[in-house]
Amino acid sequence: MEELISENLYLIILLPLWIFLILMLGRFFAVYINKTLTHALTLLSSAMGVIATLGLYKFFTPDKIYEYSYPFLKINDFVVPFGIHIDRMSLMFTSVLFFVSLLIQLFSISYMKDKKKQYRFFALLNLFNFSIAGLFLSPNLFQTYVFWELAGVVSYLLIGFDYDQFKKSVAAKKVFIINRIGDTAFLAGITMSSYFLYEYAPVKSLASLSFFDINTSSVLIGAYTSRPLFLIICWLFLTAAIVKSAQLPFYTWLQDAMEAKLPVSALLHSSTLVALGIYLTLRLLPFYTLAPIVLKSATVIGILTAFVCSLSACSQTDMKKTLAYSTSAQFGLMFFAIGVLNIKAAIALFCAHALIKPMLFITIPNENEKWNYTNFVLFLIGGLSLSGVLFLGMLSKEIFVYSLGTTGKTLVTILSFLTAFYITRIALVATDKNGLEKGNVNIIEILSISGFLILNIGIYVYLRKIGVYKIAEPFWAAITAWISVYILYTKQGFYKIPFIYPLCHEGFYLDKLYMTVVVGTYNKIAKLSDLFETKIFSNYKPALLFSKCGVKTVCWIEENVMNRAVSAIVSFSRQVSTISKQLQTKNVQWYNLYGFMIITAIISCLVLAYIAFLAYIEGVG
Amino acid sequence: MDILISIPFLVFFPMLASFFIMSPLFTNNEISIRRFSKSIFGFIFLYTIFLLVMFDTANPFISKISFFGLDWIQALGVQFSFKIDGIGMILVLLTSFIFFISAISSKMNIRKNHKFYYSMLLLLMSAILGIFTASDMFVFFMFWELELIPAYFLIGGDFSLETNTEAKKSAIKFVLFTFLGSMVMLLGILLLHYYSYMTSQTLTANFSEIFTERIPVIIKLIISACFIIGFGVKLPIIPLHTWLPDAHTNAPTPISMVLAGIMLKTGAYGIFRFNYQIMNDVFQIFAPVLAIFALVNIIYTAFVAYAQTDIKRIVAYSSISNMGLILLGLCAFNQIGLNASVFHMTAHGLVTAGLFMICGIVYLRCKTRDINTLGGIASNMPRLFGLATLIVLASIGVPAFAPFISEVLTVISAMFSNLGIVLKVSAIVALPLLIISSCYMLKFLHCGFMGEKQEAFAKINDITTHEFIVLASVVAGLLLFGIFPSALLGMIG
Amino acid sequence: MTEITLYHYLFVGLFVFVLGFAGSIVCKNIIKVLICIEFMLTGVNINFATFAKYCGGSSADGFVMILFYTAIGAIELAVALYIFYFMHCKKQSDNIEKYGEL
Amino acid sequence: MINDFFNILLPQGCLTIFILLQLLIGMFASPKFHKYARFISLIGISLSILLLSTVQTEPQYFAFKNSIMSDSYTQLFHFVILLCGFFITLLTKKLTNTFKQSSYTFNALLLTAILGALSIVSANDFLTLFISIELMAFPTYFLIASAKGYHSKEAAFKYLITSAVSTGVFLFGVSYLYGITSSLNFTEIYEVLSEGEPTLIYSFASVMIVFGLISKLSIYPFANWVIDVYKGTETSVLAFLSTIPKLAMFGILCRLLVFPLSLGLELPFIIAIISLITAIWANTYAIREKDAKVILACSTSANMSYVLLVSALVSVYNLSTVIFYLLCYVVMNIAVFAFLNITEYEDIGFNVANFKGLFHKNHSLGLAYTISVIGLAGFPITSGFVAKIYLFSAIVNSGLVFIPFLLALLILMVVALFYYLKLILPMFEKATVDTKVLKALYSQKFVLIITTAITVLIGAYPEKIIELCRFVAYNI
Repeated sequence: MEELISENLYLIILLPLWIFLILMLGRFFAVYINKTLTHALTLLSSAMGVIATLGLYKFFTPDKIYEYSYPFLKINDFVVPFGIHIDRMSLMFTSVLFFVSLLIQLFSISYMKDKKKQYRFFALLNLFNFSIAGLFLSPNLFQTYVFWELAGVVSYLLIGFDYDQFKKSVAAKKVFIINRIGDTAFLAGITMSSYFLYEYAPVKSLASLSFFDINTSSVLIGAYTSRPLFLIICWLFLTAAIVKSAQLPFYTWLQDAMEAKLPVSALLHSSTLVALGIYLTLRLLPFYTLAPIVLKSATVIGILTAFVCSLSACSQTDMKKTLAYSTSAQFGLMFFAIGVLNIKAAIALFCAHALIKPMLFITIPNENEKWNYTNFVLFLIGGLSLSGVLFLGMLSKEIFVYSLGTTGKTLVTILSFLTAFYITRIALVATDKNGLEKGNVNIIEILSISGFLILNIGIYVYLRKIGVYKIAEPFWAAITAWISVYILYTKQGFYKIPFIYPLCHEGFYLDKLYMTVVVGTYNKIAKLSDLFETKIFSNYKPALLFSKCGVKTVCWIEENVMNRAVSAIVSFSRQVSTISKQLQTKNVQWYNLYGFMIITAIISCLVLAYIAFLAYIEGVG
Repeated sequence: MDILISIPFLVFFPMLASFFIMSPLFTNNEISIRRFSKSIFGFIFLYTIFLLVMFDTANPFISKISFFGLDWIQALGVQFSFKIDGIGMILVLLTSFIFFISAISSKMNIRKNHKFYYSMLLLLMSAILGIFTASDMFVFFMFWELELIPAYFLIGGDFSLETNTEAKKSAIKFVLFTFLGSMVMLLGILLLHYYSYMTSQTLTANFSEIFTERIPVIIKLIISACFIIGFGVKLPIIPLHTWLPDAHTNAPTPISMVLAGIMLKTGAYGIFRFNYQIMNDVFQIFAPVLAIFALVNIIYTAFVAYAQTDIKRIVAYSSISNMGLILLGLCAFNQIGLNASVFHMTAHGLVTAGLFMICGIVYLRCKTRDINTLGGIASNMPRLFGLATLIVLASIGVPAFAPFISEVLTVISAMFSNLGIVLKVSAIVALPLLIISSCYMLKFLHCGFMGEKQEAFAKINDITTHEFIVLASVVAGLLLFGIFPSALLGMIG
Repeated sequence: MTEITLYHYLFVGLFVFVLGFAGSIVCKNIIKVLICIEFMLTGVNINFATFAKYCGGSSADGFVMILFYTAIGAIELAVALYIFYFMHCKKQSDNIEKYGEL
Repeated sequence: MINDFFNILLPQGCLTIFILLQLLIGMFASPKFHKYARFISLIGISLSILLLSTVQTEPQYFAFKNSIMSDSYTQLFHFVILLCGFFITLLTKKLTNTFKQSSYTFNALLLTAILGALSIVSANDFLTLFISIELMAFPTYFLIASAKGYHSKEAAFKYLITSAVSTGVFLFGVSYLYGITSSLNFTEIYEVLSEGEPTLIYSFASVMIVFGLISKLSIYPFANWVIDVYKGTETSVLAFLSTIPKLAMFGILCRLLVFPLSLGLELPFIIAIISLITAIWANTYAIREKDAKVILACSTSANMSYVLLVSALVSVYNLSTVIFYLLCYVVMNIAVFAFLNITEYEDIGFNVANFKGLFHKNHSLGLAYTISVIGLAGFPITSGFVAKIYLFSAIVNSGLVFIPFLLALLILMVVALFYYLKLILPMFEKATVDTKVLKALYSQKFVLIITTAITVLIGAYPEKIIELCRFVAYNI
């Protein structure tokens, strides 16, 4: 049974891809596809994923690895295999992924009820599942990279789903391009590390870089880890991870991703796109443990992000934005956990977040609509859980704090306080803005939310039974925060601290900084290149002007060597042509005169050369 | 079997068809001209597929034409000989494919002088097939020169309803640039031929028989430089590139597809044949320098492309940028690099043909190519938009499409190159292309298609079946090679 | 009185030749130009005669050459005058600068 | 004597008889029959071509006290000259139609010029050479002047003046060579000279001789006449002027450079420099011109300078390339002038702007003309391409010293492309004014199509011709 599922797991992974193809091609070739069928197929694929991965989970002890592959690229001895690598971690991530997407797809059915282009939406959701699952189960870094990119593209397509709305499409573009920075770093990391391993470790698989090799070779390369190249490699991988997980210098894309539809946001924030960073970091831990400075910096980045984003979240008035900042903050916490090598905590935090975040997203009201009581209550339950008061959220914090020193404990406590603070605050602000109402609740929504809740509680209960952790400081901090928000809240809203409030509200102006400095510089470079192109390469008059400014040598090269070899010849021959034309005087006597002159010149040269030759002979003689 | 697998037939059949169409014997009826030439292109495409099926990497096709038992020019040891090896096979296949789809797409763009247009298109195909299959330097050079004549007429010709005066200028610019390059190349060929004869005493111009070992290094350097300049104009390497944006922008759409899809590759192919294969020891000296040029190509033109407002110019500059990547792969001077380079030739050939096709379709319907006035046509043309999205994503190197494979392979090959630190550094420096290319290509997609609907473009129609077939086949090709790269890589020796 | 040697003759020949050449370039009158061309012939003739006398040996090639050359020069002049006649009909001038329409 | 005559002079004799025949008939025949003059010429030329096979060539045959010689080299040149003469005679129909009675005279003059050209190639001493040059030159003056109007006269006059001066220069050089060697015979001169050291006087004489001869090729020092003369001359005469004198002059120049003038070391350099100057002048002059005749004048000058450069670098291989280039060049040139001949009499003229849309008027003629011009520019599937490669390979074979010259020539080829394109591009444009349908006489069409076909055939398969050229070059 175990073997059977393991061998055929790739079929489960490919199922979303098939469904994507069926939906897209079916629609493209104008075959009518029933909506119900669309929904059913989508849910089916996710459900199959959940069943298969959860079924496998219990067979896999922490040390067991199952792997198979076929050669995707083959150039002589350079082989890149594609395949499936199953171990506990990948199963854990995949099962969470499938579970969360199953519930979110369920929610999308109600969300998309009256909207157009459902088939495309669900098809893309399927493709998204495929790319993320493929990444979690990939046996080597190269395949990871392939799916990493694919995930970026699908998220781009999902965020820019409504392409006729300019704002949304621009946001999608921005998200994609910022993610591309991470991809670039990833590819650079792959290239350099494969070179590094090829040079210094007996791993001769060139670029494929299987995780198995990374585990084994990390022992062998120990002697070379002081080389700057190794540090650079680790830094590059870390960059890729922090871009995807929306950490400090790059977290701004997550705000833009909020332009997406609600289910998509829920999916992006929980177990898919942002989770990739954590996954990659966990996979590459054998490298990072060899470079403590990189781990330290991951910790610092995590903590900084957590603080900056929490503070920013505290000052938002838009619910979605608050949730976006909160995601960054939570993932900062996970990086913190990884940085101090508390893997259990990181995974626990991840699971908690993956199960809670979609719940929060699903329960928030639409814009300018009243909040339904049921949703409000469920939102508060989710918020409590996220800030560490209830269920898995509480437990994950406990696991984390358990291993930390006092400084760490303090930091986590403060962060818990802030989390609880902004969740409560935004709930209050939202209710105050539009008010609460007793509305009908959609059955499907309740179904999906309860799914999240049940799993949340279920895992909590399961872990609580076997765990030895006890209630820790973050719990109390969160409780304090909940109470303090209610106390601080007045009819006029919250007091806004000057300077700090606007700073936090704008996300520490990082986005504006990027837009002005980075994008501005980029545009300037592009304009400059274009200017160079049109003025220097296509027209050399400004080059002459340039020479007057004093850079004559540069200009000479421009004019004579680089600048249009042909046009130089053409213009030169035009100048000679003028002379040639002037020679043609129409009077035959002139023509003979040229002949006379040339003959005289050549004969006299001849005579002079002869005389010189004679003199030379005499001198030698 | 020998008669069936005949390279001269492949090369000269389009030429004969071209003369036949041009001759007064053939009708002036535009529909029959179009159908006839389309069927010729289709036939050649099928024939190349047939060749592909027959092809065996270990035994490349070789054939030689002798006239009454004599060689072509015995005084120079020139034989009219042809050879298709793995790389040649791939490029021949690409050529026949791109020409086929450009012939299909000609229906919408070509409104006048059909007879002349199609015969020139066939002649151009014949010349390019000749370049890819010639195994003798002088025969290669002959086809290289022959290519200029039809290319000139196709770029500058009078084929659409509105007259384009810019087109003529850019056609002349193109011809002068390329001719200058080919003259320098001729110098190189003559020198190589002479010195090979002097040192080895065998009078030959065959690629596989040229013997360079005993030629003095300084001469070899000169010869290599000549070749690099000659092919660098076509490739184009940066300071020699200014003909390209003009020619590509002003040419009719099918011709832009051919120019960017195939013609640029002849430059890369030339560098491969002459510098990489024949002058390989000197190429190792040149490679780091060329790699720097390739980097300039990649990064600089990517920025320039971003600043363009004409969608066709964006695509044109992106071609230069991608050709830099191909050059970088060659400079790596290892097996992976060669594979990456040839793979990227194919991939980029398909992508750029598709992109120019899209530009042409948009221009045909909106009558503008300015990025600031375009926009919002996606909802009117969902099918075009879907295909355009796929091709744009392919062009920026998204997995599952062919360019992704070649981009990654290029970077890896440069990293594993034995030619010093320069190439390793350039592997890393070339990487931001991923970011910059996505900037300009997404700008192309967003400003061209997405956004709010505009009044001006409210009535335009979606693509016709012809156009759909062209674009869909491009996408299919990209997906095919992106998902099964081994299909292509297996053929490159 | 010094003896007249080969070089004296040659010098005269060269002088007459250059004079003719220069004259054909400088003179404005067409008839003068034609006469100057005849001067060039004369210079050559002097050379040939000198060489035939001093180093010709037994063969009379040099003198034969002079004969032919003189005759052909005369024919040339005749042809030139014939063509000049037609041109003169239109321009009515003997200044060579007038005949530069092409 | 009589034996000599029958051995090698039969073609020339045949031509002489037909010249006399033309003059006789011209005196007595009725004006009605003037159109048959051309046929008589054609018959004469054809007969001469047939009689060429009787000529003794093995291996070299000297006649008339070594003043005339014959070998396969002269035979090839004679054949090509006569063939050109045949084509040119075909082209003169429109011109001679206006002459009535004097068309006999015209044809006689043309035959005389051809006879002169034949004699030039077979000359083996300076006296014969000089007489033959004048025999070719005098009829040429009349041929140029034969068209109606003032311009043809001016052209003839300018040609005459330049020719006379250059002949003077040539003879001056000959006189010094005679002084050194006391002989006018090439063979004897070579024998005498190769014994002693070359002197200044020898160099001086050889330079003067070359300068005198290359004026007919429109190469500096006497090059500028070519533009004025081409402007004023009728196209069929131009077809003559741009081919036969060139062939004849190269025919003798190569022989001179191989034998009597090969002893000075400086001559190749002087000629190379002169050629380069001419190439630069001609190519740059043409790029601003709009008159097809002038462009072709420059093209002639430029092509001749390339050939001269190679012929100066004496070797058997180079000689074969020179011969091959000349063959290809004359064929293409006749084709181009045949087309211009058509346009001249169809009131289209020579301004390239007037060529607009001609291609669409008559596809086959337009295509033939295009192929010929493309051939002159050196593009493939024409003989021009093969000739170009073959010629330039000769420069490379002559050593690294001449590589800069080759580079310069290659760059000049790019410049040349500029004006060659100008000749053909307007044809493919849309006609601004509705020109008539392009009609041509059968003779014109015949010449144009045949020469183009030869161009393409040699381009496709040059080996036989190259082999012939090599054979001829070995036997010189």
